[in-house]
Amino acid sequence: MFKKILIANRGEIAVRIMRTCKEMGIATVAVYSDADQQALHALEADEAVAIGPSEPSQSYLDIERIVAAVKQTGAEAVHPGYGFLAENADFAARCEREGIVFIGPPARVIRNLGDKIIARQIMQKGGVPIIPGMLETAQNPAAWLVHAEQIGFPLLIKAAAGGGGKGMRIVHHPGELAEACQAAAREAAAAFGDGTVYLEKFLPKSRHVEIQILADGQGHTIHLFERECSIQRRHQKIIEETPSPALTPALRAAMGRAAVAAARAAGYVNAGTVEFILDPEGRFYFLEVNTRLQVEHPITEMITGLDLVRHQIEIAAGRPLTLTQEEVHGRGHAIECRIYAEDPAQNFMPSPGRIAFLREPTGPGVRNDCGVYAGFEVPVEYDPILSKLVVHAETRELATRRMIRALASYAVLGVQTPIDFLLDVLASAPFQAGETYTDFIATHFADWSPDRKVLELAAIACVADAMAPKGRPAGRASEAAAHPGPWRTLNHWRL
Amino acid sequence: MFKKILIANRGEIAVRIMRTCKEMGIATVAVYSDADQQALHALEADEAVAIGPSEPSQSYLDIERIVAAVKQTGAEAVHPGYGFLAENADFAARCEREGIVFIGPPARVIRNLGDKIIARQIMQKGGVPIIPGMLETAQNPAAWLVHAEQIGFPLLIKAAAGGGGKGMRIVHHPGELAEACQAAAREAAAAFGDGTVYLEKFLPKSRHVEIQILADGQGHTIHLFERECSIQRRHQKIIEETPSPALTPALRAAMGRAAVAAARAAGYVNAGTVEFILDPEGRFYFLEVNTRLQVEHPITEMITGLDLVRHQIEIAAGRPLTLTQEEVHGRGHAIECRIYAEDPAQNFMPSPGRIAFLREPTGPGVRNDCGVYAGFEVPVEYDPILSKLVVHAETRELATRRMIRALASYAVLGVQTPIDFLLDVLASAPFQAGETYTDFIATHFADWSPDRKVLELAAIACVADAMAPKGRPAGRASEAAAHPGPWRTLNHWRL
Amino acid sequence: MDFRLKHKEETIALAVEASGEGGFAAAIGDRRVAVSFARISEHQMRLTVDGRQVLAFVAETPDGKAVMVDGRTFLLADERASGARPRSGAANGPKTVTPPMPAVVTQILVAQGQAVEKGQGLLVVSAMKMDTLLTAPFAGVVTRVNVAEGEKVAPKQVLVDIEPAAAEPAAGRAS
Amino acid sequence: MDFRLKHKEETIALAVEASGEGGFAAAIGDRRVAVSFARISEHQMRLTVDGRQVLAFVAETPDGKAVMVDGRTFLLADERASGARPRSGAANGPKTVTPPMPAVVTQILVAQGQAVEKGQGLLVVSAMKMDTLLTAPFAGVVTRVNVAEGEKVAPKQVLVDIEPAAAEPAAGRAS
Repeated sequence: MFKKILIANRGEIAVRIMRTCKEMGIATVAVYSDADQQALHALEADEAVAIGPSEPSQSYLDIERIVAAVKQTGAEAVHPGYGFLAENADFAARCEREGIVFIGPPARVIRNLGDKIIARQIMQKGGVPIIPGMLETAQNPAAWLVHAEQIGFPLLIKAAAGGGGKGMRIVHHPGELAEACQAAAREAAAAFGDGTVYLEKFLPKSRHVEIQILADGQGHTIHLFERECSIQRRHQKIIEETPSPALTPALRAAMGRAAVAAARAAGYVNAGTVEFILDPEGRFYFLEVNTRLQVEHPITEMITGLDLVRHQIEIAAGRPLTLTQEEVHGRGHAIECRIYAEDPAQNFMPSPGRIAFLREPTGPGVRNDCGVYAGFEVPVEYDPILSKLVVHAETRELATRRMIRALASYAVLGVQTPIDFLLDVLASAPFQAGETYTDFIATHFADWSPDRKVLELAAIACVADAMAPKGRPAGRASEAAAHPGPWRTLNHWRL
Repeated sequence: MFKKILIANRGEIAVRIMRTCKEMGIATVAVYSDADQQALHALEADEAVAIGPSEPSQSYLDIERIVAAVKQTGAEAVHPGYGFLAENADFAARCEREGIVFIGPPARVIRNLGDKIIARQIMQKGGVPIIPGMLETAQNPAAWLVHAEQIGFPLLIKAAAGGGGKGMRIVHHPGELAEACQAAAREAAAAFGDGTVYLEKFLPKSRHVEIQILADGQGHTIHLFERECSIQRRHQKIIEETPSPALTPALRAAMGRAAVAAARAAGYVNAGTVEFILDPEGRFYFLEVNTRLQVEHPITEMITGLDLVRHQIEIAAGRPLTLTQEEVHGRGHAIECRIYAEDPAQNFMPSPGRIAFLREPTGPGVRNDCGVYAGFEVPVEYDPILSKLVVHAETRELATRRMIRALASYAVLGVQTPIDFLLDVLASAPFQAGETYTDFIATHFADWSPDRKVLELAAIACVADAMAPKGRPAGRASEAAAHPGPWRTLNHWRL
Repeated sequence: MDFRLKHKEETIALAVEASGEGGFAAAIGDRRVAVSFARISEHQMRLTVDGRQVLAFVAETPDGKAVMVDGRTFLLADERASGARPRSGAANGPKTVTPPMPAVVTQILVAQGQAVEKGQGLLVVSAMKMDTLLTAPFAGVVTRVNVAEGEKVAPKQVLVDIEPAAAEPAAGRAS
Repeated sequence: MDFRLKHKEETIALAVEASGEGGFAAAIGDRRVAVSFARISEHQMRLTVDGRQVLAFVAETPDGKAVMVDGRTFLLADERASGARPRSGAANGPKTVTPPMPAVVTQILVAQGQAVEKGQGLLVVSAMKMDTLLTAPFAGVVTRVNVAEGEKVAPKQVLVDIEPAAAEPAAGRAS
């Protein structure tokens, strides 16, 4: 097993990875930018290496600096987390060349799956259902139109190198097609340095359901059930759960088999996620493979009782995966809410700033993967995720209630968070009915504004705070020193 | 279902019960003594009622005051937690007469099982193996000697009303018997108002293994596997785990059946624990029934995924237990460490005082049921338990490592705790080999003293703390006010 | 004692009368409540309001006092305190080019002396991986660009000065 | 700068030389270490000691500064500070009747004027459900019982005064 791992990431995911490393007896190296000198991940590591300015391209995205930090500290492996270099095939390839173990799939696999057109080709060959659409790009408006008419409208233009909605357009009419293709290609070229786009059928009332897989280097691949991630704002997930309210045992088994087939078709090794679009008729289509640890992996850990990061590290160290598909059982229901620094009342606008006070939820079945602390200045340069609040309970209803209790006890003061928004979503009839489609927020919460029913209570608290002296409660009156006299223990009680 | 429950307890267990109540939509009433005006349980409730002076007999043990608080607040049920009135048959009977639902077994069952001699009679009739020994008391030295010689030496004198080691004596030779019986009877009379004692075979190299049971009012009884609680100081458990390293599947099933038989024999309703002594040959003997929620119930919750408090409340509300024995599965391994305010270097002497700083462990598979907070003055009048740190992982080895990580990140400053002691126990060869017998601490840790290897590091930290200015890090330089200009969101990225 | 607390565009007026140590009666609109309170820690207050017990978490922030009750957080500022800052200038319509949140300037699209239309993009700022285009609040001429690419900027800071075109009703420069 | 820190019966001497802001070199016995440090919060310090990063948690308590490193907590007191209190009087042998921890007096077993043997039980105190018998440190006569049943008492507080018997070597009263 590795003696030392460098975590090429920051925030909650770096902290979470370090915890497993500590439990495995593996020393941890953090890297940090100027903005992150006092970031939690930099504090929690055994060693911390400064890698440059706050600008991501000059620090967390700078392959040279990461590789230098690995060499300087003698780390044997790199865990990339999610985001930053996690799905960067060049970085994985560079690690391979440098003799550094990259904790993730081989560079070749990342590269293939990172190109959505190649990924679609692989999946089609592997017998995995793909969204009806193109398997190559096209060169001229006439060719686009031919493809479009085969697919039918509405359709979606997507960037081959894409992600996060860039280079994406919904097209309803043939007349819009040519201009939309050109605009999408320009946007994709600007964002990814690659303007290749293609067309897919647009599936309006659908769910985002993904399957977690684990594959070792010896050809053994299993899945760990699904995660339903349909509730998104700005194409970014905000609530995830497992099991999906939409899956029957038969559909779960079918999607699990498809995900394993997808992983095999791609030659996948390590933990990965096969994303599917599920339509209301229960048909599912391959969307993409996320070739890394997923943000929402904790809900899978809660229902399976497995530590995915440990399995990632063990697979990367060349160990065989000894778990069989039959040994993996999902139990109960888990929900994750992402606690971002953002203002849900202002279109989820980012809200960086100093955390003035933090009180994390606790209790049975509650886990909060947190990357910040009171006093920390949340930087403007990075992803706004502060923590991931995860609950586990016996049923979906109980998990929902548990999440509501946990959210209601979570205080993050100093930056805006979606906690009150999430409380309203969890308490809403469509959520509780499991009507979680990708248009959920647009459909049910487009006009959301903060609940004001406790505003007066807050005003009263504000007045009370102004009236109550701030001094600490005095210590006990008793004297401090302990001069043990002659004594002996007489008895004791048991609970 | 109940609309309001009064929790007749304090500290971590009251807080833990309230959490489940909140998740069930049940309003909570706390009671608190003068010493507990700012105790966490009093803060966390929807209502809090003062019930008298700090002295337990005038507050938490005062049946009149508790009943008055129930009536004053209109609570429909009382959850007694553990300790205090939890196993007080008079209190349960009083609730029954007052039309208050007591969340626990019927008064009659508590009374029968509270008398160890009657409990032994019930179990023998019910076919549950009991420790060889007496089924009644004796009146004169000659009669004691006859019984003692039938049982054989060494033997144990126990108080019928007993608990916590009071009125208990180990007798190795016939010559010691008469005087020991008299002394034990005097002690028992002083402690419990009942001097009845009896003799049992003493089983020196044994384990304490208990089985959690759940029984509804309709005659359906199941067990939720075992907890191994052999590691004790002053007859009080300090580390518990499940599964027991000593149990084979066959033995687990046999003990589970015996526990269910014990519950049925006693007419048990609600959650309870059947305690057994397990000898090195794998023979087990009934010890007693704890007719309440056990301190260490969280480890059972971790491996079964069930909320025991919710099941208690539902059973008390008259709902049938819908879980079947076949549906209950244990998964992984859970360990609990009790974090007491006490000094393990001074024979676990109590250490009340003000919590100057508290940092709780977090992370995957970590749960800390905590009853205190930074700034709270831990009262001298009550049980020293501050929190129960519980971990869950895939195997015993992984759970042990997780517990070590969690303990090492747990800071409780201002009172002494056994955290460093627990770290050494968890890391020890006998613990890791599962050699957890009731004499564990006496055998392996009698001469324990705190590890000094990081003392110099602590001294360096002390110097650094003295040198570093205490002022808060300055807030960001940026201006505070937000004058939204004209803007619109351009794009977004997805993780 | 009267308190006037600003919450966004609204003012909450409380007429407060102390009733012994740790208690007060408050009138809010036509509602009257009896409150008792105790400080638990620097940031935590225990309130009993008409019999219901409530925990409130409070911290000073640059935007006012942040108060959390039941998972809902509000920013409240003493209206009379110096610099009680309106959270939004929306009432008068935004007239300055300033970022909505702390951000980094990633692109400047105009130069000094350039004429701009109302709504024309002036510069792009980025915060937490979200890009925001700042546009001209009215037609006019850019008299000065106050920032450079890569610079960190904050709300209220005027990034671009624009001299309004003659037809613009607003007097003076946008600053 | 020299520090002398008491930990129980022991003194840890550190010769400390500041090396710029946030760093120092320290000699402890024959060990020399290079330290850099930063305060993270009132109670949390980040240290780098010979390359290894360590988090330390620190709080003032009535018994000295409590410092936690790697799950191990130590009470350290500046030896030169006024009232640097020995944690134990064990060196001289306990000569006073005082509880080992904050406690409540639950039983008084002797009365003023009563002669007591060395080791004889004087009173019982209770803390956190554990009873402790306090015994006479030497033979003598009880000259005064300073507490009543139900009273809260603390370490150092003398609960019973005893006039030693003539044979006792210790001079004066036990107080």
